[in-house]
Amino acid sequence: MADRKTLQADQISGHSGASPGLGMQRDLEVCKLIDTTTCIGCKACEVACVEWNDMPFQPTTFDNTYQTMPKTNWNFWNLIKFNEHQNADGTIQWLMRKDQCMHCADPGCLHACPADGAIVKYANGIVDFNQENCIGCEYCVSGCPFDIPRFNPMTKKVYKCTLCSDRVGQGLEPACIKACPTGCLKFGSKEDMSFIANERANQLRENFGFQNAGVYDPQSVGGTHVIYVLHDATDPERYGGLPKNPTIPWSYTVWKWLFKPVLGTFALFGFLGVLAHYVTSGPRMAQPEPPTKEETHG
Amino acid sequence: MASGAIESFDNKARREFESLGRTRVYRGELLRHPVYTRVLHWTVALFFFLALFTGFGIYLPWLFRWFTPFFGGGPLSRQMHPWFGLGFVFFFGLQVLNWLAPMLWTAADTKWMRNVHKIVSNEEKMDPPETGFFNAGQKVQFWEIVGGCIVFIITGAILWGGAKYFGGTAVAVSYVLHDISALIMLGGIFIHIYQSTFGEPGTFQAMIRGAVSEAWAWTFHPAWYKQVTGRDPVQACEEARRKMEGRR
Amino acid sequence: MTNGWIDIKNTDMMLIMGGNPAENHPCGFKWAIEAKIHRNAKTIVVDPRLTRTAANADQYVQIRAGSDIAFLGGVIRYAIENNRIAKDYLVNYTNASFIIKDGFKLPEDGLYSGFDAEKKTYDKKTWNYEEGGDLTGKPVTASPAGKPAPPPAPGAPPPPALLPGKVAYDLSLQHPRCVFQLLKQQYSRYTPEIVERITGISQDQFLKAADLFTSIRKDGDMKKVATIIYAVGWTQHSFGTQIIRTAAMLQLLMGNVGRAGGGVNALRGHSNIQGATDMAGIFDILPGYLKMPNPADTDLAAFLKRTTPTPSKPDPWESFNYWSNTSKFTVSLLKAFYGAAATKENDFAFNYLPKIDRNYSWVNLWNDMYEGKVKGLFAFGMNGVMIGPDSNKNIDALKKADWLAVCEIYPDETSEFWRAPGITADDQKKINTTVYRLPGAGFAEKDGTFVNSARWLQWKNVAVPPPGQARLDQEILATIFLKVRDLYKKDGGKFPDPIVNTSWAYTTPYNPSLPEVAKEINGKALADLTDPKTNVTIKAGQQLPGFAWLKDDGTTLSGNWLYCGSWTEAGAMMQRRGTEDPSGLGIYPNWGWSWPANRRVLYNRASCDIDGKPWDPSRRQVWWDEAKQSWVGNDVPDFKVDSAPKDHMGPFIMNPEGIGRLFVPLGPMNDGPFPEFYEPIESPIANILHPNQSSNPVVKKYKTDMDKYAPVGGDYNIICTTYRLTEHYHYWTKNNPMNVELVPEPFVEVPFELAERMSIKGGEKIKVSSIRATYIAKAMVTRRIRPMKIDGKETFQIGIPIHWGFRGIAEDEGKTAKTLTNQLTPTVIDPNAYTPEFKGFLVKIEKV
Amino acid sequence: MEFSRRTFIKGTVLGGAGFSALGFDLTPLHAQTQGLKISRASETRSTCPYCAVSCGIIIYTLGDKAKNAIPQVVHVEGDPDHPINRGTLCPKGSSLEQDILNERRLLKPQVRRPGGTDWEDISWDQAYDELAHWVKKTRDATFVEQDAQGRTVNRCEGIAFTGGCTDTNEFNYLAVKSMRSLGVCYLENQARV
Repeated sequence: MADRKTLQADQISGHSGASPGLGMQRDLEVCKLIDTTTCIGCKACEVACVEWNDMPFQPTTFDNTYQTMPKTNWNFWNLIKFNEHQNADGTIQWLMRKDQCMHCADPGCLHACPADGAIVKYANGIVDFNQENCIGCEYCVSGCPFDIPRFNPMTKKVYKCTLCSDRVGQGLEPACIKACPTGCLKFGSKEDMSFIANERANQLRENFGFQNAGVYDPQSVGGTHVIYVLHDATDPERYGGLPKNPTIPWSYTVWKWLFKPVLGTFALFGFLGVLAHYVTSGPRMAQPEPPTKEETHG
Repeated sequence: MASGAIESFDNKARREFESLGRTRVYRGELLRHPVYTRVLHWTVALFFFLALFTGFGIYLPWLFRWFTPFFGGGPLSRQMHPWFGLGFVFFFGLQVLNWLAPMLWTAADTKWMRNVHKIVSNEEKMDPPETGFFNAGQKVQFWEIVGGCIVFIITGAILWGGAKYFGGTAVAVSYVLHDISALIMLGGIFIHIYQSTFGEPGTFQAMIRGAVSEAWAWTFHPAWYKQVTGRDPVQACEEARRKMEGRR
Repeated sequence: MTNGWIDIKNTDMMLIMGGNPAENHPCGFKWAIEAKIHRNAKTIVVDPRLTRTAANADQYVQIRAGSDIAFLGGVIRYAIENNRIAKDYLVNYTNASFIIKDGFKLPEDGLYSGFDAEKKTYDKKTWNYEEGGDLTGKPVTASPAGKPAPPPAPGAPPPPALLPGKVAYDLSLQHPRCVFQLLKQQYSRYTPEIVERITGISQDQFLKAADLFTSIRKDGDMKKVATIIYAVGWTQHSFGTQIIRTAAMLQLLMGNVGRAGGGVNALRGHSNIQGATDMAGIFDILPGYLKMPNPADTDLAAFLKRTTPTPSKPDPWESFNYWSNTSKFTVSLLKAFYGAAATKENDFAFNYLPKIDRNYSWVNLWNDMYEGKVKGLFAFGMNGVMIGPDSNKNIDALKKADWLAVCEIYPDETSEFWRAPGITADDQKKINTTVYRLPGAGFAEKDGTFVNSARWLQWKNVAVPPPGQARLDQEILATIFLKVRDLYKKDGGKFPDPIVNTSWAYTTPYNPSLPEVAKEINGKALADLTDPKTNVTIKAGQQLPGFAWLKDDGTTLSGNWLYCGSWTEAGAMMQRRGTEDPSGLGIYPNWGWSWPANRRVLYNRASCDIDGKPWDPSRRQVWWDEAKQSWVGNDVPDFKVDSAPKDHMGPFIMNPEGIGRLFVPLGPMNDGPFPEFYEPIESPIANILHPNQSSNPVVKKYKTDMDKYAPVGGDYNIICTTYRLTEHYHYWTKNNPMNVELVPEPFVEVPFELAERMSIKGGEKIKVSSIRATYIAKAMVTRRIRPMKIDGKETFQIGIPIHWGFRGIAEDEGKTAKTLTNQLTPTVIDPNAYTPEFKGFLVKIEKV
Repeated sequence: MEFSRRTFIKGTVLGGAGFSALGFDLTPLHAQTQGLKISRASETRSTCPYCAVSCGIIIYTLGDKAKNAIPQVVHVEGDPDHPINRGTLCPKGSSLEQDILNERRLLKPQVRRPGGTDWEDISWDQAYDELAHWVKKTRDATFVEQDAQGRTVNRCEGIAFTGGCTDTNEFNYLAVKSMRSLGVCYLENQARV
């Protein structure tokens, strides 16, 4: 399968040791660039995603906003968040940000996931959920600093944006990227996207009066494979709760990679311990014991 | 007041279950556990193992994935695990009510604990004479399970509700505590099973038939033996030894 | 659009007003974003709401719906005062220097000269150029007396005034009656202070916007270009055409028309309404914008005399006057319609065409049906009940019709008007209309041509067959027509000749193949034709390569002269898929086909200076090649290719003057040669410029019992505007579960301050009432619409999207019954384009 | 509405059991996501029927156009060659698959008779015949050959035709040709409003 060659696993969940496939192949790190300053909130990306992935529709309710629903869902992986931000001078800035999986270099979901191979990070940076391995424990949900994975009560598994790994594996761009009418979504190598993003931020600072324009590529999760250009990078929270400093709970890193195997081993030691006791000290018998054999010593 | 209500509930339960089952006590044997206790014990054990095996599938799927088909696959294991856990905690709760009095810690237990190395190493063939219905080791395990259940209930609820209701940090912390608690309990269970089967032969039937031999009783729970028979355990043991040697 | 979608990327400045392209044309708006990113182009958005377009603008200005002319007039004044105009362009490419007849009066009191208060029309004879010569530097004199008009024959109407052949002009633009001076005088009244009082835009904001927009023409420098982008936010007013005229005038003043990145760009909202207009799907024209005959056109010659203009220009200048070819276009059309039955002897069957002398436009159609005059209606993909205006009137009108035939792909409100919410089963028994609902084919099931907003013709292919018993629309139409024809052949009847003789020689007449029809529209030779200049011959029966070949002797046929060249002997030009763009200007000359003659930017001669050199050498569209003695370029020159610059032929070849009209003489405009600000028919204040003539003087109100209009100062004092959302498409996507998921329910956008005052919370239901009807939907409380000060008085605006009715996914689930926004809208139309005033009417709101 | 759509492919656990070192393994052999759903579909180039930007679209249909296969739409995407949209689509264009494949589509001709309270089915032939008679009757009753001043006008004033925004040029041409031949004056279109 061609895609197996292009999508080389870099890290898989549920594994403490080395990951299969690491360094087996040259692979370009891919990246999605979202320029919030040219996003028009048209939701083409939302539709393209639902359509490409053939996800079922769900009823929604009007909620005093243009936003389709409050949060992404298991059948709605990417959502434009609309925010009316009041500037210091009283004018309104209507902010629109496409919210979806950030495809972290250091993915919290993958750290949290106990299931073997349910979450795979490919060498190209895509973090993908393999539902056939998913056990639906939802630890990924808590491990994600961006609140992205969503549980499907029907299949009892968790879903999120795959960055269209099927398309990317066949040499196509993700569906949302292709649809985006204004080109505020771009897709390419991480290097190119970072370059373009920084150029755009420069342009915003120099020609359009956005002094604090900048690029959002949080290093606290090792950088992401989805990066944003923001009018004001000093305050990402205003864009519908983009965390300024996303972190993975310590328990997932420490527990998962260290204590879990160690303590697991201890549990095994419990078994070995009682065995050793039986062998060395023997059972304790109700007294008096019937002497079956002559004790030779001890 | 409350303790009175618990007592009457327990008594009623014991009576009811006695009419459902039967405990045969042969000569030279003592009644150890009535039907109610045994049913509770094995119900607890059943739920414990269901929760344990489904939990294994969540804890280390790469090692224990082969358990999960018994429960309909990983996601269903995950779905059922909290229900099994609830069953475990519920029935263990009844057991707590049932056993609350004999499980209370006494000065004798402290003494027993000081001597524990001698018992483990089999240096002391018989438990200290003050050892009652339960020895201190059993009480430690009992209270560990009580503590474990409290941890399970709290962290389990958080994990069940998920990050949606409790936030990612709470879930992340609960996840660790839940696992640690399970590991400790698992360690205890190894000892429990070992002690009740190979470690101290004659124990297992206490939970099967409900009866133990008098010898077993004076060896491991001398104070309880004295309490039910009125005889001195050491004397009884010596008597038996003499009888046995005489026969030879 | 004078330019095209991709061409927007060439601009330096965008004024987006009366349109919301980010929401309604997202994929076209990408080219605005490209201009921002690659040219640092700036965007000014002027809109009653902070839309998704405005969210991306460099400056957003909140305007009162319907006050656009005041704003644009103010910008014109600002541009003139600050010398931000294109002097050379103005003098040579517009009628700025033309002298207007003495006796012409500007509307200080709201009326131009010649108003007939009784008929509510203008006698336009003073709206004309003065005949004469070069008056540059000459002392001003009164209008020469001229020959007195011969007394009209008793009973006969006076002969229509004509444009003079030789126009008096003053190239220094100083003559007090020259167009430029009149224009300056007209807009001198539109001071920032007046603009603020009318539009609600603070002087500060206004001056900032005016300065930014005109900054591209600082000190008359011609390199940079600005574009103006609009849509139905301008057309849907009782003075809509005049708003667009104001924009066009501003663009002419600044020299932005004809240039890459410039122009006046109407963003058409539907896939083929450009094509429908070209093809004369509207009552007042014939295909290719030929005029409809009127009863005074007793024969073809009279019709051609009336509709063929003659050049009118300063004597030394040239004018191509392309409409001088009207006779060729007309005769070729008649040959296409009536084939062999159209002969020279019978005036090419000219009398087969109906002759009209009144307004049969959309609102009149429904009004006349309501009055019982229209008995039968075909609706092919047109949901008239939803569109309104005043949907309830349209429902009641349909109750009075004998029959209605609806061809649709979804159950729609028009076909189910008889069971609209509120009509009981007993009521239904009293409705005697027979309704046929015929399942048509969806877009993917049909081939054929769409014409986009940039005038590109593009062919589409069939992907799937129609579902169930659904049939192709052309099959349905052709079958009905041919069955009618059979009846007339068999039984006779009133004037059967045109029906019986209409040319319908398609291979499968009951289901004409669209390629065959497309070839007929392009046109073909009916006899061997030879071009004397080049000696090229086209044989009888061959497709014509372009409209220059059309003849008025019956030797050619063409269903639409504008499309001549779209399907030639070389094949279907509109099917071409060439992706090359050698100039980088986004012209794509080999993709599809653009009318006229595959030109991508109209009036592109104006992209060059008077000597034929591009104003901006980095954006070269066309230019004069001295060596070849010809106009050449990256685009097809919209000009007479061998007309040397020294001939001074005007670039606006469709006007008899050859130049762009700042002042519109005589006929085309019914409400004034310059735009003047009038209040909408329903307005919270009287016009502060002329309170006694508040609204457009030539606009007539309808008089049935259904037609009500809210007065100034009444209970209805909130301004309401209607619009589309990017997630929905008119009344179509309410059947699409995906789009319904994106925006499930109707809502009303309410300013935060108004909501607070009325203690309305977001998501609560509110009742919006106009004097005609009420509408209940949930409130969207937002800070994106602010309260405004109109003439010092606090005024609120609200907005309602138009997408919900009583048949749709949400509607059928009972979530939203009878939510037709157009129940609220007034029956009043623009006097020039007859478009209803859907924007800027009055309502009141209350909590439910 | 929630789950009315075709099976949610990714959520479907495929059958097939393998054996892993430690016991049963129900893992499907490979993830469904790894295939490309349009890799063998037929492509048809078309134009989006919504606004006048005229985005080029590609309609992907199931089947290779063999005679026995009835094409069914599986996906719609932007045409990357199209100079204006360059493969992009708006939220409406992106959802065109649901417009083509829509359970609300009208599938048979229907008539509502005078005083009727519901639709009745009607055959196409019957509908055509009745409509032709209506047209003739209305035209003959309302036709004006000459106006008050005796000038020839040849107007059919009792019939109106309204065309929609997605009617093609060729259809519009046929409509103008046939309606003007009938003498129809009330000929209007979405283009007006």
